[in-house]
Amino acid sequence: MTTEMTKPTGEAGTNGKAAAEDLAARQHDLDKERHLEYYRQMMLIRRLEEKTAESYTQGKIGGFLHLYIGEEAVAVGVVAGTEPQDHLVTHYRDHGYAIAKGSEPGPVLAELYGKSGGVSKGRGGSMHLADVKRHFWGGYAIVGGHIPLATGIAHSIKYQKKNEVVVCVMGDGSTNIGMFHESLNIAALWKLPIIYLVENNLFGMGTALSTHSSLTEIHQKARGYGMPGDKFDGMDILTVRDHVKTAAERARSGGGPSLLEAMTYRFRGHSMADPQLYREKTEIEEWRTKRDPILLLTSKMYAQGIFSEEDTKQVDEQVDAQIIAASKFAEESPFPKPEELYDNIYVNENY
Amino acid sequence: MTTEMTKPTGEAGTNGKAAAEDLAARQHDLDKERHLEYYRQMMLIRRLEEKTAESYTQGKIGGFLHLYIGEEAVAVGVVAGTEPQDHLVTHYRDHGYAIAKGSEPGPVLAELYGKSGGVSKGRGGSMHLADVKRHFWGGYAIVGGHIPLATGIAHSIKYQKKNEVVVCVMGDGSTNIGMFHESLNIAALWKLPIIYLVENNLFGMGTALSTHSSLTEIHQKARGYGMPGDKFDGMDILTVRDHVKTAAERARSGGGPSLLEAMTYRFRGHSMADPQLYREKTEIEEWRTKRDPILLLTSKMYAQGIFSEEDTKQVDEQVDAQIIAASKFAEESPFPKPEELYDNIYVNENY
Amino acid sequence: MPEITYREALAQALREEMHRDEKVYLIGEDIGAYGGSYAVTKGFLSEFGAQRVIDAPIAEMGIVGTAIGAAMDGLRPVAELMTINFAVLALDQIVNHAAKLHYMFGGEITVPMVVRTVSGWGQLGATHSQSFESWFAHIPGLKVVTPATPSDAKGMLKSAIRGSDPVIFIEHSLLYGIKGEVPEGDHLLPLVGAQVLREGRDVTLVSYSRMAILALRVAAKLAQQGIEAEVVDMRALRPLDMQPAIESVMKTNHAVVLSEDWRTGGMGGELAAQIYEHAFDYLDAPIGRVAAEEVPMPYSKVLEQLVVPDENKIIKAVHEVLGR
Amino acid sequence: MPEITYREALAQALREEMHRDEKVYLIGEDIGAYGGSYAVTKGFLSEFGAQRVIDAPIAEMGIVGTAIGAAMDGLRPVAELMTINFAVLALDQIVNHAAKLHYMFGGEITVPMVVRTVSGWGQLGATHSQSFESWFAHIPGLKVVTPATPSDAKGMLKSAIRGSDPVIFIEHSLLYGIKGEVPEGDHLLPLVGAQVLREGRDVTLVSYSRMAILALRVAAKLAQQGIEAEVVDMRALRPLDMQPAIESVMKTNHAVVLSEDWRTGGMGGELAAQIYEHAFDYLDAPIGRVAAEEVPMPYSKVLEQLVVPDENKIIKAVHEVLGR
Ligand SMILES: Cc1ncc(C[n+]2csc(CCOP(=O)(O)OP(=O)(O)O)c2C)c(N)n1
Ligand SMILES: Cc1ncc(C[n+]2csc(CCOP(=O)(O)OP(=O)(O)O)c2C)c(N)n1
Ligand SMILES: [Mg+2]
Ligand SMILES: [Mg+2]
Repeated sequence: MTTEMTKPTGEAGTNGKAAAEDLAARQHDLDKERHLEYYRQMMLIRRLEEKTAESYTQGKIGGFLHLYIGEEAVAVGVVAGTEPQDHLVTHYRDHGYAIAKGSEPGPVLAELYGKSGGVSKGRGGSMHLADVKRHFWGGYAIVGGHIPLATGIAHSIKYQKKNEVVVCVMGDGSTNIGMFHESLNIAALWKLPIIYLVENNLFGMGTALSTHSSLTEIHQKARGYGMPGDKFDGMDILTVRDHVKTAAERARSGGGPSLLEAMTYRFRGHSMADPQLYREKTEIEEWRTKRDPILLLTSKMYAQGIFSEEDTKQVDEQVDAQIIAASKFAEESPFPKPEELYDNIYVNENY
Repeated sequence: MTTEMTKPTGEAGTNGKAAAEDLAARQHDLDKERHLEYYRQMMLIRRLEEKTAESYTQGKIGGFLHLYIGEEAVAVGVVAGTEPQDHLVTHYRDHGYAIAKGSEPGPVLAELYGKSGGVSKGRGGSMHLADVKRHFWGGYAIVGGHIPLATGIAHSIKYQKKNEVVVCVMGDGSTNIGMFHESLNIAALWKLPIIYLVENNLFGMGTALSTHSSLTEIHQKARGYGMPGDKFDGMDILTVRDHVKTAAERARSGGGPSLLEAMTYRFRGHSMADPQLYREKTEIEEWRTKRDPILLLTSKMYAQGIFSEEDTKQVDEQVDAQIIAASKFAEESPFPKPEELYDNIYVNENY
Repeated sequence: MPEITYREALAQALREEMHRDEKVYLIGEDIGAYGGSYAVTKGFLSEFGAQRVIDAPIAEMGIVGTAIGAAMDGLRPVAELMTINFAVLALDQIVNHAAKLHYMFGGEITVPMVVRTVSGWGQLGATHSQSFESWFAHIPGLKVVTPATPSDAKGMLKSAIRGSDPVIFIEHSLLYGIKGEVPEGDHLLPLVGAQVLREGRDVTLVSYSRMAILALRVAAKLAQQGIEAEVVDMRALRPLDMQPAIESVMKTNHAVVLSEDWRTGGMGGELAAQIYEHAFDYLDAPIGRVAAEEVPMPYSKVLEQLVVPDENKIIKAVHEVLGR
Repeated sequence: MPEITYREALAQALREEMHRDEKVYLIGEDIGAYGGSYAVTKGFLSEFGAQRVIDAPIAEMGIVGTAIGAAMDGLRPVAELMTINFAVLALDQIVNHAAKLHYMFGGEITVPMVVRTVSGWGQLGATHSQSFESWFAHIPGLKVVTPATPSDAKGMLKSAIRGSDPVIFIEHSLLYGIKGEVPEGDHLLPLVGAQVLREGRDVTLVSYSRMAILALRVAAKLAQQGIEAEVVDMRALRPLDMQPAIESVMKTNHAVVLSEDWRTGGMGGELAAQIYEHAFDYLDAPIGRVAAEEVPMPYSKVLEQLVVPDENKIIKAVHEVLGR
């Protein structure tokens, strides 16, 4: 299973019909591989989330657990629209982003189990997991708290003249907090290579968009900083990818930051503890049946003949196997040792 | 010397020429009285500031002293454009606002001297002085810190269905801080009766507008909240008054908040300690000679024949006398007593 | 007297005060449509309407700051900060504003506001498991309340709302479910005044909030070992009423202070220092201090359990102090 | 060794480290074009350019937060918060982020950042005269440094910049002008370790930052009265090195702790509690505590003078402790 491919080479061969056919076939293979990879990532995220929900009710996972089910196209699209060396910083609803960025499901699940094999050695948990070597800087659980950090990473990139871009993901509810404002002003002022991507899932916890934000068109908040804003369907992975790509190219070529708004919906409660008093079951059902990002991708792909049900079945099996393996890894991973409690308070003990 | 008059009654009398002339004369008197009052307030502010500068160098005033010289038209225009029952909350550059809102110069100066006759009994000092009975809620020295407070007062007004409006004054440099964002979102969301008035004097301390703000057209920051924004000449008291009035009427009639930007300039350093390394002397001179708000008013009034040099001379003398009296009051006012140190920590000692 | 939970006691206080005075309103994140993240205000939105039960944007400075402003103009806001970890974001408004205004403006401005917030932990990770009561207790102008029992929760919350000073009202997430007898109706308690919850002659356990409840449980166990522990509940951390603790130590000659915050710079140091100072000649041994281990809270349960004070740690500290 | 001011010592440290390592940059309000509100970075903008001396918007969370982010990615920011009163606005970034990341992400993230800030007073009023060192000292994951001398100012700032942990570096506005001998060039001092600044046998004065300097002055006066005071400068408040203070008290049997912050919940309580605990059998009298009066700082000079600790208050406390 490769990660997102580079662009097809695109040279038109000599000129014979065979060469053209060959090219078309190669193109089809590439298309298939790429789109099936999107599918695979989304399925892996979903199945892993289902697994975590199960583990939570079994008491294997503690604290708060925020599921990403329904929003998979955003994470996968963000990663598809950027490069492996690009940076990702997200809020606490972060498992999907770790997976999209290439983290192994085993260590992600182990993190949720509080095991030492977790991506953050069991110290962080669901809301705070990172995989720094993959430039996934982690989930952050203080709403808005990560926005200045992501902005600072972008500042470092510019300072060091690196060819990288940061994507900072947050929810609609997070755009009303002071750190959002301070960060976007700084990013626009210094023309930093960063994309602020808002997952507008219509609620911040139980508070509806129109109850928490004066501008319900979140991307228009960009106007307060002279920054480009862009809104799009967050349920369509290809749309997400393309819009992110455009903003990433702008950022990479010195055009500065953007504020993107991906319209999406979480199919589950805010966290496992959410009684969901604030929305109608029918609303959820409507989204689930008509706007499931995975179904949207497969139906489009089947219709266009890019991949088939056979293909997805194969992927599904692989994913199921991955989840079983991840679960085994997480179960078998040892808990941190008591004597490690004081590890990693400081880097330099005696400085 | 009366405060700002209500509107002229405006009925056209019976119909004779005499009545019309009478009306014109009455109108002229009203105009004269009103505009001379603006002049008086601006002069009083300026002379009082000059007095404080002198007292500061004499060691009678301690700490930080931020002078308002050059910006008088904004404070006087804000008060002229609103009603006595309307509320005012400002940043630390606040002496001018206290005076415009009707505070006596004596207690204002006494506050700066740390005397018990000060408007805040000598506890607050230059940066924190209030005159609550005049609905001047004070100067606040944490940049941006007063913006949520002012918003809360507006919330209280709406909650209690009162017919009042709040003006919250801040500098250009204060619009980049998180509290600005949180407050403006809340005010727009709840349609609160408040005007956010930015004194854009082109610098936050020594940092130029374009170095601190991504949008140098500060009033356009309103766009991030779907709020009306408005920019105008802050050196022209009549312009300030009219623009504030429009926004106040909107706020009073349920139209919600506005963000106003008054273009102005401080003729002195940020505080008395400022070496002013960051701007050219010629720039200051240019403003002083061409854009002095007091000169702008008098030259216009003289040209239109609304009041004469004779009139201003009279006012000047009154103002000088007021400053002398204020100084005497401040000098003679006693220092707080040591045994009062613990007064006013709590309202209810044993609750 | 009816037995109700700490949660119900708080809800009762809020409900009664809202019925009593129209100027009382609630503001916070998810207190309305969601029902409150700890369900304290469940049902309030439909009972009192959106004007008085305000679901705020996630904007801690805005929530507290607008509450201060409204209080200045005569309303009586009860602002809820979902957890004390987020209160950190509102500290400028609380410390540089709410705590200062009455004094700084010569008594002309008053801030009759209550900020309700919650300490606690439970695999919530480093950003969500903190205790900052010593920070608030450090600030003149604030009143800081840390009720341990349902009765105190109700009685002190009602007084906090009726009083005219800014009150930081710190609840504990692990206490919401505990039950106790709570007087119905106008049950008003002073916001200052420590209390002896259990008498004993051998050692004094000085504590507040959840640790006071833990102290009671420990005292029962110690009694089985023949150790009679006196339990002092501080109840409020500013103003501090040290008298009961000092008098108790004068009798028992031994003390252990208990808190859930980090040891260095935490509440325990202050409590111990004052006891040492005023019961200097009565102490037979150094005061024991039980507090959290000084690490950012690890998520993993096995590590978290090592960090938080528990019954065994308290018992161990008592044994040490008593030289057993 | 050249005698330079505390201000010059800081400037030297910054300048040398910036020349040594391109990854070091400064960010803060008015540190460039204005020259620094306390003139520490005067001339830096023209020497190093706007890329490395960044005049930031007034956005304390943004300043600290972007510095943390840049540090995560390998830069070595020195962020200046104009005064510690404004640091309150950045506490979420400092406490919920900088202090947590290394631990919380299992050691994968490091935050090599210094936050320079300033305590002090001088008729600045209630919002501008505060001391919050005990707040920072309470937080695991931070290093908290409070240099009293020009030599420490330089040596500890250089170490803070070279180290890879988040350091809260608290200067004092009334110390910028004091002079002392400071080694030129690579003068690096550890960020932990209290020191005896003056030896004496009668009483131990335990302090840090400006109060350590005041303690030295007081000790000279006490000597004239025949009282030999030993002065311990804590130098850093996290990690705390209590050993020198404890050993000193074991010798002198008397102690007074001095700090400029409010008494309740301040640094003095912690220092005292630890001395009591570890020198319990050596103390002949309760430890004296000199701290600020517990009021929001009044502007009026006559009241302000009553609030802040001064030489007379210290002398009085020493007399009390010694029973004279
Ligand atoms: C500063 C802060 N305030 C409050 C919270 C509690 N909280 C956690 S998530 C959340 C809602 C966030 O909503 P949104 O940003 O829309 O993200 P979503 O959960 O919908 O993905 C709240 C209020 C927090 N973690 N941090
Ligand atoms: C939160 C905070 N940060 C920094 C300061 C220091 N400071 C005081 S005034 C000021 C500049 C404010 O500029 P602006 O808002 O434009 O107002 P002006 O002084 O120009 O009227 C700064 C940085 C402060 N008082 N509060
Ligand atoms: Mg949301
Ligand atoms: Mg300005």
